[in-house]
Amino acid sequence: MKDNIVIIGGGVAGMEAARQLIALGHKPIIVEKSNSLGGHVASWYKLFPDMTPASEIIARLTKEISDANVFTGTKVLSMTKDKDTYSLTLDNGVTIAAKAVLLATGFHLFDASKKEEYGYGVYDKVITNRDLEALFRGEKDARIDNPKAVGFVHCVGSRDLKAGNSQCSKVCCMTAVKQAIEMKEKFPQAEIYCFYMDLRLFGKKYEDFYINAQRDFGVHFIRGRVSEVGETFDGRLQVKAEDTLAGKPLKVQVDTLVLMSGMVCNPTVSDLVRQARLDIDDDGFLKSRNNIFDILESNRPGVFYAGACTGTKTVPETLAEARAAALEIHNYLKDG
Amino acid sequence: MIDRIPSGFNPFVIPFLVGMGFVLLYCAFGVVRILFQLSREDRRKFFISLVNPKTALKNIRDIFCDCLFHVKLWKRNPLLGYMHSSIAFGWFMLILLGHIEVILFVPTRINLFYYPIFFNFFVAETDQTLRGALLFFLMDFFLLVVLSGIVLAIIKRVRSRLFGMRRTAKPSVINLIGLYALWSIFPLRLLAETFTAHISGGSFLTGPANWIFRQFLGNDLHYLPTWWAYSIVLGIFMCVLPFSRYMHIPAEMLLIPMRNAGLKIRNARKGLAKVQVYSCPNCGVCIDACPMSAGKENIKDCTVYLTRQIRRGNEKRIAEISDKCLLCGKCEAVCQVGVQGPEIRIQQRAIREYSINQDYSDIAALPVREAKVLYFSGCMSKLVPSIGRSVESVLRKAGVDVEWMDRDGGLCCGRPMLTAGRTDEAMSMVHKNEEMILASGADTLVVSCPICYRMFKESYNLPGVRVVHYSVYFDELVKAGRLHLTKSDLCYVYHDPCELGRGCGIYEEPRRLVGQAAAIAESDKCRAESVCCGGSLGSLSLSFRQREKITKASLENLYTSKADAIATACPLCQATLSRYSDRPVRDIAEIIDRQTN
Amino acid sequence: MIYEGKQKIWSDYQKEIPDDHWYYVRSCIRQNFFPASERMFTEITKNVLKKDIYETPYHTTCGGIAYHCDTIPQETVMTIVARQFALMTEAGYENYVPSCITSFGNYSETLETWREFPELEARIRENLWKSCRREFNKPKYLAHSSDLIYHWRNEIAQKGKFRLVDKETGEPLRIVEHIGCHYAKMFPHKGVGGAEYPYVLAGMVESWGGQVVDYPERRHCCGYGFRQYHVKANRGYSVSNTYKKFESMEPFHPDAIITNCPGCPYFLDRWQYVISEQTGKTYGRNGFGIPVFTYEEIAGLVLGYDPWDLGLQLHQVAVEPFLDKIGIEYDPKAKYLGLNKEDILRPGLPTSMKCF
Amino acid sequence: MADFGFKLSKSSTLDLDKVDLKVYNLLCKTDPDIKTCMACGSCSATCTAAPFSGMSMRKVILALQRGQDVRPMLGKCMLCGKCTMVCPRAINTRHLILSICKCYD
Repeated sequence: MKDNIVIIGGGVAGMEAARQLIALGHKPIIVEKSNSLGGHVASWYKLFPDMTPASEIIARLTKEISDANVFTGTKVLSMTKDKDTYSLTLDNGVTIAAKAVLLATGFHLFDASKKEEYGYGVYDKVITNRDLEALFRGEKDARIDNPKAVGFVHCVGSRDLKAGNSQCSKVCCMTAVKQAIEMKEKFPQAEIYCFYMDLRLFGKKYEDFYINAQRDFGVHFIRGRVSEVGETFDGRLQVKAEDTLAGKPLKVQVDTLVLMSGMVCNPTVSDLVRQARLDIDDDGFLKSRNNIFDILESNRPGVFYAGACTGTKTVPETLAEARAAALEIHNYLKDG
Repeated sequence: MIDRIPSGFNPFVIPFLVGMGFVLLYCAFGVVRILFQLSREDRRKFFISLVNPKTALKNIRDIFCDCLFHVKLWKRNPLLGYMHSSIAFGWFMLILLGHIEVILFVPTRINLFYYPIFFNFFVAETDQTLRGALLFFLMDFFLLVVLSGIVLAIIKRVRSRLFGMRRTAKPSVINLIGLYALWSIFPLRLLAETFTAHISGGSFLTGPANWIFRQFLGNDLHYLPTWWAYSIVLGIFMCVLPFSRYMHIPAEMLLIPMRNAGLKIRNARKGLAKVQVYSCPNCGVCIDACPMSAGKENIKDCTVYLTRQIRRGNEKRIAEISDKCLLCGKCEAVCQVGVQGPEIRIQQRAIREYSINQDYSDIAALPVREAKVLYFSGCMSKLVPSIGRSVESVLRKAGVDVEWMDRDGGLCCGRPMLTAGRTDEAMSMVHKNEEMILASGADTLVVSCPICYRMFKESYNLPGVRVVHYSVYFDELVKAGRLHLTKSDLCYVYHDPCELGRGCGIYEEPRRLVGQAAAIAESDKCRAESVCCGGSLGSLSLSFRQREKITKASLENLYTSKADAIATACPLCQATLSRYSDRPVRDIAEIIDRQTN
Repeated sequence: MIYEGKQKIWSDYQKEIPDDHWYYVRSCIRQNFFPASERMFTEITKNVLKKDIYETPYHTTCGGIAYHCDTIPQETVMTIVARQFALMTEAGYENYVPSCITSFGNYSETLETWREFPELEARIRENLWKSCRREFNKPKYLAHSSDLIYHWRNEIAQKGKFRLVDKETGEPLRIVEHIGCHYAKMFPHKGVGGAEYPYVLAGMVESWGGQVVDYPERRHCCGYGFRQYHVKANRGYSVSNTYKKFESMEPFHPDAIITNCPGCPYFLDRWQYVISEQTGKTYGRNGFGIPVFTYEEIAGLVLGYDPWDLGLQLHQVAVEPFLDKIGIEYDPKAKYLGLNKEDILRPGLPTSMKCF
Repeated sequence: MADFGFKLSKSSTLDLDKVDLKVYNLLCKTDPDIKTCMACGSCSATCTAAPFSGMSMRKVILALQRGQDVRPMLGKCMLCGKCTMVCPRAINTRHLILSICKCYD
């Protein structure tokens, strides 16, 4: 009998790891707390840099892991070590003895309403990057009605000690530029303003998006963090920031304000982490044994990590980690 | 030989007379207008030069050499030279001989100036004389010469590559009318003279042809229509001439004396510039020469199109063409008639009005240490710091007491502003720099940037100060034995910077220097024919992407030399070429500095 | 505006306010600016609500103005604060309520500083002992007097004779609430409703029938800014900030402004006159200004006190249109009569702003 | 107007809803690469005129994008072209300067 491998988390990391493990001859078990697979990526419309529909990625992964044993809508209640296996109890009553456990528990999108000054949940026209993706996916959103001006606030809940997250979420600058372009395509009459602290556009083709946004879509980039948002008499939003390049306070009225919520650690894994005695890093994410060589390994033998559970990652980075983690697990079981 | 028609008139001459009258009036009016557009001094200068025997003689010689014999074109392309001179000189001879015939045989008709043109219609040959036969022979001979030119022109029109031309200017409709009229003049003349050859006499062409035609066209009914046709195409040609490129025929005759009088372009649309515009024969030699035409781009921005658009008054295109040019000067170098494309463009730029006008007069003069020799490196050299450092090092090695006046920054020389057409602003900078240079008490100003060098030579007034490019100065130091060069085993090809070569005529000294410090090779196109690097500040509107193609074409030319490295003497050329070059690009100063101790 | 969203934030910023036994300290400047306000506070709390509010004439300034004008160091301020606490302790009280917002901020800042740096507290105790041989306990509860009125807002509404509604249309009046900067901007959790969407005054307005106006510059300072006003060279900056606020609230056409700080009502009121003199612009209807009240004045009006007994004739901006709208009766002839019913003279009238 | 010895000062806030972008929009047509400036400041650092006037092309472009008057900023530009040479976004700043100099009425 093959050894059991449990993958906790059915986002793209968990799915891709399962796909690779199946290819290596294993039969992994995926435990996903929500009712469908795909995680955050499933709620996105298109992915940079090639504007690939996220649904395509999810569909392909779903098809290719049909051999895996998948529990959706299921939480892991406990995870304890028993000699060289881990005993996992699920909330549907199932108990699994696993030789290897892969944590692909991902991240949480920062709760934008914590940044009270931006008024998410208070002003009708303040939305988040995720809300905007839902709109792009075709969902109706009464908050967005043919806007004449749209603001994007970068670094919401990222690089912000006051919000409890000092790390850069890495993908939001690029997501903002991508969404700014998509927004301009959807509403060509709208003026688009991006409020940024630094533009961190490091990846393949990202700079091209930046230039296109400037040159072809006329997106205005304003180097300054938004300080406060207020509602005007006619229900628009007045956004205030310092234009740090001009050294002057700046204000502008927009009809939609998109908050680029950052990636924060997933708080729902804290129980598991405690039970399995896993280490947590300073930034709240799971701590790898080593951030260069053993990035996929936890401090406990047989427990592996893949994807954004150890820190902010892009989709391609997550997929690459998942593939690598599958191989690590395969080698671990072969040697063990 | 007697008058065949007592009245000396036939209605068919009317089209010719109308055309001729029109063109003469048009030209006379044009000349008067242009002379009025000249400034008072220029006009004076021009008239004095006309009566000065030396320039008068030169004018005549130039008109013959340039307009009739196309000597320059012969040197460049013998086939094209023959084509043009056969038509021009042949036609000229036909007109001349026609007059001689009238004077000799019907001197009373010399006041009818259609007579020499249609001589064979109006006379009847009564007795054959040797004199008449010789003239008739010459007439047929030159007609044949012209016809051979026309045949070549027709071939060139179809296959320009046979004539070594890759691209020619696209003719406009009016030019096409003129062209077809010109082409048909001479065959029709041949036909007309053939039909009357049994009456008025003919020679080796017209005689036999007449005999052949008479074998199956037994009467004289068709000769009048051919004379009509001949006159009509002449009339058409004359009428379209002022509006076609054939205007260059009369215009060049005004341009030559104006140039010999030493006039300069002061306004892009008046005076000398106007004459140059009309002198452009639309030959299109500048298209192949233009570095911007690399990759078949920007063809419509060459000088031939500038003159055309100026004649049409298409202001938008005139501005575009003027702003785009690199001002490398190559079109001027290859131009057969001497159209100063770059200068017309600069003056065109100068017409534009700006609401923000720079003024530097209130800048405090920078202190310059007193020294015998001043060195000015210019703005661009700050981006290629090896140049300034090498120049200073070489001068020190030669024991020259030198002060680098803009080591820590200084004012621009003003040429970029000047070439943008903003003369007043440029001169404001010039005066500031003059003040600083003269205050230093130096007697020599060594300049490393060719852009600055040309500006110092042409626009600065520095009494008692010798302005010298460092390549010339180094060459002198070597000759005087103050610099000792060792030869490296590298082989360099020297890229002539536009402003230094075509701009200031310095070709030899840089080559001599490089030749003493290393092996030297030449590229296909060099010296006056060298290809601009594309980085020129002359162009106002060329984008980076557009310049990339030009630079690569320039490099391709340099690569033909098979040299290991490229030498140049301009910071802008170096920065531009090294952007895409597959081999090192070095400034001469750096090469010399390496090869001296 | 999503009201539930605001409510959620308010629920995050609640503070415990004991119902009785408060040690009350007055403001340095309020009695000059709005002389009836503190009087009304004790009147309402003691006489109407029957609460135990203790006062002593021996308390001094808290040092806040001098501190924020950069004229005395923090250690001095803390020692003054310590003396105030000593007076409270001596009087046998544990709940401390200042009337001034800057004082409230000052006390909060001092207590927070001591919490972070206990050695500093020890030194201040020593300073106080050396200077006046007093000892103190830190207050168990610190509240601003507006917190107390907020706490009792519903009782006041029950006892009230008037509501903040238009008597003609029955519509709630549109009220701008302006919170003093030192109330919650330094320590959001010390204020009711936090710093971004403070509820302390909004709660009173809602309880008393009015409607709060939310406008883009609601967070902005009134313009006082201590040094900005006190140094005359900076005074243009002071009035410019007030101008910014009024420009921002203008499209909402508020009926009145309610404030909880000593400086704010003064500057929002007087600078309207200065702005009207300099630009000719007025912000109320028909050439009037927007009347500015302290929360005690509004409470007094709601409870049916005579406007002239509340000292409303000392306002620069005329309050009559506001009174008329609610239907509060007043004797126009009595406006400028003093306590002894003698004429107290009339002020000069502004050029642009209507003031009756 | 009453004299209080102090005056309302002009707001320094850039109000993007009120600024006049006429000049900038005009320049976007003649010099579309103005849109791609990323404010790196290379142009300002290399500027020949900067030591004499504080000229900064970065500030000029930004001021244009914010609808500010740039006329006083260009008075010492020498059109030397160094800014164009160093621009990482290949903006033809030299042409842009000429366009600015000409587009004010």
